Amino acid sequence: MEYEFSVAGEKYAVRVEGKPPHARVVIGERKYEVDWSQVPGGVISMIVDGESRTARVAARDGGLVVWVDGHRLDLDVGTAEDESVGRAGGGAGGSGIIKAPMPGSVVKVLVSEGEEVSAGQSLVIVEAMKMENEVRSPLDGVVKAVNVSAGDSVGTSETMVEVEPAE
Amino acid sequence: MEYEFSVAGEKYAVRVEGKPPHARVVIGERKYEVDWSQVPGGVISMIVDGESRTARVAARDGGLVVWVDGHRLDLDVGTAEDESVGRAGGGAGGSGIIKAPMPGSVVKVLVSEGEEVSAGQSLVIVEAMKMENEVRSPLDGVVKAVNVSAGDSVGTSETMVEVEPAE
Amino acid sequence: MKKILIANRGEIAVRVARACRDMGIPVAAVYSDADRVSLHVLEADEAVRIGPAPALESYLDIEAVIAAARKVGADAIHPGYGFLAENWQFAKRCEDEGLKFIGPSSKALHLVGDKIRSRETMLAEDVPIIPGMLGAPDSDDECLEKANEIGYPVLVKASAGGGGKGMQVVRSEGDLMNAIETSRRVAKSAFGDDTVYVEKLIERPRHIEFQILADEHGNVVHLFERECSIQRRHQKIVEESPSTAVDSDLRARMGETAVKVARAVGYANAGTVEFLLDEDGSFYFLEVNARIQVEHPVTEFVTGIDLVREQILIASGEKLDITQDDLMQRGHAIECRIYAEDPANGFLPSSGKILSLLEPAGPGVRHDCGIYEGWEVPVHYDPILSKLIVHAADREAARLRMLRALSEFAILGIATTIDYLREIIASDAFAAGETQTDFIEKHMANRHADGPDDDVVHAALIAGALSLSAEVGRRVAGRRRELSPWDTLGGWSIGRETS
Amino acid sequence: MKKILIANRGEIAVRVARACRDMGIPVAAVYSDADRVSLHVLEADEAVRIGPAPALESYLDIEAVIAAARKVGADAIHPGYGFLAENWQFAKRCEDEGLKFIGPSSKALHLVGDKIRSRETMLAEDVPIIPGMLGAPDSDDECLEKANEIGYPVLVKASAGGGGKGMQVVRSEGDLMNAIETSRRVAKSAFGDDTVYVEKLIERPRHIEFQILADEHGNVVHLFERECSIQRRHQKIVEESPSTAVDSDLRARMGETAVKVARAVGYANAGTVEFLLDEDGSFYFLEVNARIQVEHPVTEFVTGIDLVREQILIASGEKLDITQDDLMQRGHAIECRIYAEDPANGFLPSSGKILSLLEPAGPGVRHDCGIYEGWEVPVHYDPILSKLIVHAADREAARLRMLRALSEFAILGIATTIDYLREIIASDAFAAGETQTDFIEKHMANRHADGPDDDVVHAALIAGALSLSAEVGRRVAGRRRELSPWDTLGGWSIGRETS
Repeated sequence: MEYEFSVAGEKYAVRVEGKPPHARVVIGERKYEVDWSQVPGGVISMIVDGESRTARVAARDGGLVVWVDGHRLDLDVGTAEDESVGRAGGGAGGSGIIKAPMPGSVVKVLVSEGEEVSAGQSLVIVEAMKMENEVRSPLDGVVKAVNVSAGDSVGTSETMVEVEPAE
Repeated sequence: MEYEFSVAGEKYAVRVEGKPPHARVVIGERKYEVDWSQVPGGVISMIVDGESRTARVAARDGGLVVWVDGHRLDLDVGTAEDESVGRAGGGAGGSGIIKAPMPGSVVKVLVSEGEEVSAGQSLVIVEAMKMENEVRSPLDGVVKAVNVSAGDSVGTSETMVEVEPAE
Repeated sequence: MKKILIANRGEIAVRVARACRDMGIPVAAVYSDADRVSLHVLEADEAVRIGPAPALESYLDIEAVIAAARKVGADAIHPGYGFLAENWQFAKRCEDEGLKFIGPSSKALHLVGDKIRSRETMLAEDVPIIPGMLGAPDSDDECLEKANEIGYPVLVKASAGGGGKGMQVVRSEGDLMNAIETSRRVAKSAFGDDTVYVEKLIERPRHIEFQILADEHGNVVHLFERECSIQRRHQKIVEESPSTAVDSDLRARMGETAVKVARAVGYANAGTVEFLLDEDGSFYFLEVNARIQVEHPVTEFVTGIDLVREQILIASGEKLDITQDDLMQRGHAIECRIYAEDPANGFLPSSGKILSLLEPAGPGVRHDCGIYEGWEVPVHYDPILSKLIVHAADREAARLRMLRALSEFAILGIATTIDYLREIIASDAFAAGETQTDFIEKHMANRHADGPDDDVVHAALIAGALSLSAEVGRRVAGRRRELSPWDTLGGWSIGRETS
Repeated sequence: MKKILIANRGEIAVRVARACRDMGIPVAAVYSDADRVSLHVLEADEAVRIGPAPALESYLDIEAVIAAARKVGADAIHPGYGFLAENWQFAKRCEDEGLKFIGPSSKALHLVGDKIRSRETMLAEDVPIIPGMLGAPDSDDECLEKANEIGYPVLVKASAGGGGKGMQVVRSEGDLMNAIETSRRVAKSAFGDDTVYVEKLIERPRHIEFQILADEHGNVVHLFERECSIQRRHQKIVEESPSTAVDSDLRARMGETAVKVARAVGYANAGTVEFLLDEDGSFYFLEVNARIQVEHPVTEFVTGIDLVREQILIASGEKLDITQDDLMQRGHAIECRIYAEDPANGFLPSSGKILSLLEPAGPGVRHDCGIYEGWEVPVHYDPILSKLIVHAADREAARLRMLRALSEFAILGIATTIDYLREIIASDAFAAGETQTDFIEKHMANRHADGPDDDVVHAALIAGALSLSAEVGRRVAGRRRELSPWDTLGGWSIGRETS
């Protein structure tokens, strides 16, 4: 599995291989052997090449916030060029292919086919990382397709809703 | 809704009326006006007739454990006479009507109709109060009916599995 | 005392409740609609709603607080800090109602709350004050005359209120009138009183304050100094005791002066006498903080005295059982105030849900905390979340311990000042004790030149990727988590739902 | 020191790690398969697996620990308490490997580990010892002769080992031979050495111990006493300092004796000299505990000295910078040991998942904790979970604070001794300082005569019913929780999964 993050404007591709509790994580040229375990409370214990790293991870607008050994970093999930949808409040623009921002499960679908929607309007509520998040329309338009319903598990590659741009 | 608990061998019927955050709770002759709120982490904040009571509640074998203002009490859910099923390890005896011990959701059904089961064998896993719990057969026998499947919500009055006693 | 009502919220309400419970005294909390499940309510024995979220309609509503005290049958009220703590009308109202106000008398509060009157009192007692005006000026011209007499730079200050509100620095005569006008306008809207005065500006001073305890029988002791020079927008953010700028001779002289100040205003209960310490070693009385201070724990660590307990004992009419000779400073204590503010965004207040909380702990670490994991920080009040206080044998050991504790401290979900405080404590200037009041502008202006180290960024990326992969794993399994041996508790008995 | 490996687990490993981090020294943890996500691993900078769950194959495996230290490049090992802490062969192995063992030399360890040899040493130094045999007896007859000489009651004790294992009380000559036989059998199976000896039984004594610090340059100080008389099956459960049975004259004499003991055995590092204090005021040397003790925090609170920090400084070869005159006792400290044991079920060890954890906090409260919410307590090790220590101005204030802290302390999911400790601290006997070693049998035999009050039972019933009703509400809604304004963070950008 490969994830794209950006931290303070810098982009990183992070590849995860192997099955828990062992993982090989590749970031650019660097390869890490990681022994890891999830601990209740959103905590991940990692032994990375012998170093003990304890992290807390929570969802935030646009990605994750990670606290690790006394440092707190914002990780944006995905990068500007990869965005097929602009941020809420970014107004119109971008395509109308709405995907889930993170793997999660659909809590509620707020629109139906044929409905007119405007930029910034909530389309779907997705729960991921213990947070419920509204996924909003990046543009004004009409809902062309709704491919998910409440209770569905979604990955980041699936199109949840398609919005046909107005004009 | 009415619940039956026993604490240190003494039985109590507890009736809850009203909608959150207000409840009227009746225990025997006593009526309490309760302003209550669930707090993340299994914590319940109650203002009972003006007194602030903060409780932590967790599931345990046979019921709940409740910590309230520095005291820890075991609450058995239901009482001996009400048991339609004996405890695990209690060996054979009792009827084969298997109900959920608490309101919860079915995580997994481990047996199917026609299967032979023995006393103490796990039949269904139910998640309630953030704990997963095996519900076991009280007796040796054959599974006559399975009325639930994974994902179902169950109350305490529903029969999940029926086991026909051997002999 | 039979029952104490705490007319406050947040960490100080929790801390006062603990002192009461340490003494076996029941505690009643008050709460606004924004605070129904706040920590101070969860920790109290009783709780009374006093109004909607805005402080003016709840925590600042004298009648609502008095009614709550009546309702629960409290015989005393602890006001904490802020809100009604230094409101002499509130203290008077308590006195009239026969409720014990745990603080000084309304008369003493009234006197020390007026900067001009207290300066006059101090001058009469030979307490050194900053050269400037003694009475409320009759006109702006009187201010100008005085400013020219004492020499520039001068400060224009509001007579009422505090926190630096309305304060203006004037470096030459030409700027004075504008500054007075601004100061009056701010003071009027903040305190409803536009009286201002001028005084000499002391450049690069230290802010040194002395904790005092005074009983109702005339006994007064001081519990040495706290240095609180590190301030941002006139709000203290780091405090310590002892001060690196105070030697034993100066300490004795300042302490005696603090005791003299307390006696001069007829002060009883715990209080703080604030001084400015000039680089040349001269010190000037500033004001009396007539309440328990945010930074009181540093004094508690260094002296071993529980100040809130002493407040309650004094208010009960007891005599101090501590003499000045009993008191000594042991080791060094530092406090950092943890605010819900975003240093990356102009220190704007931050609100929202605490998604994750890891509190620092261990020997020599005290965390006076007003929050918990899962709680939503409301927008309506002061953004202080908690205070982290450490104690060790000497300043450098305390400094390193504070760094350790800050590095153990995680709050996710809202912005906080934790990382900013770490930079302050880690700085060479702080390590060297160079803590003049211009510390922040001088040493923290060019922060964040370096980002975090590569290995930290990589660790965070690994954690982020693994947690997303675990999320996928859970979804695939269709269950929230793995079944562990402990979860399989064995067969349950069956409850009965009778309705 | 450049890096310290901690050869331990649980609360003491966490506490030692904090001391190292307070000094800026990186810390490596070791863990067995049962401890992969234990708190001491999460808190360390590095972590090395040293074997499967059983202690003999992991924490007691000298070669595995040495190999781990080599692997991470540690230059010192802190052994904590228990496991290898007083194993002189382990200390020797460290010395041979050029690793600094943070504790006394293997030679001193060897000497103090042998009760008979250390008694001989103390006699030569005029340290008072309990009347009894000096050397290992040649025969049972020699024991009989000695017992008749010192007079009954006598104790038969194992020469090796500790914790009261093999100890037998003999009240008349006729019972002696049977007791010797039993004692030998237990000692043989517990320690592999069946040497026993007899000594005078002191009835209803106090267990008083003195903390000492000795550097490698011949400087020795004592840090006053701890009283640890409240024991269950020879395991301390409540400790305090100062002792209610020790006045300043006795304190000075016992302290001097403790220093003499340390010098006599060539002791360096932190250690404890244990005494029995008779009701008549005479005291007898018992043994030296050559490690940091479980109960060291009470001394830290009272003296202001960080003992683990001192251990590390001493092991680094530094001279003590404390003299006896610098040391004083301030206030009173009490410790309660929190065990995973079920008081309602014969104190059987309890294991399982910590479903809920609320840690006590606030002024004067320290919680040295080895657990966290969600962690599973393994069955393989000592059942100590954490230690709760309080400090206040005097004993009664400390006692009430301990009661407050215990009442704030919630652990759900496993049985603990919290409620049992509350009863001890709340008892009249404890309040009166009547803490002889027979405290538990005398005052805690008839516990649980009263159940909890009705209002507490009703509060628990209300909470139980409401939580079940909320569970139903959640199921009906088909969602785990309500959507709050904070959850609706706004539109997300879209991540890309490239594989």
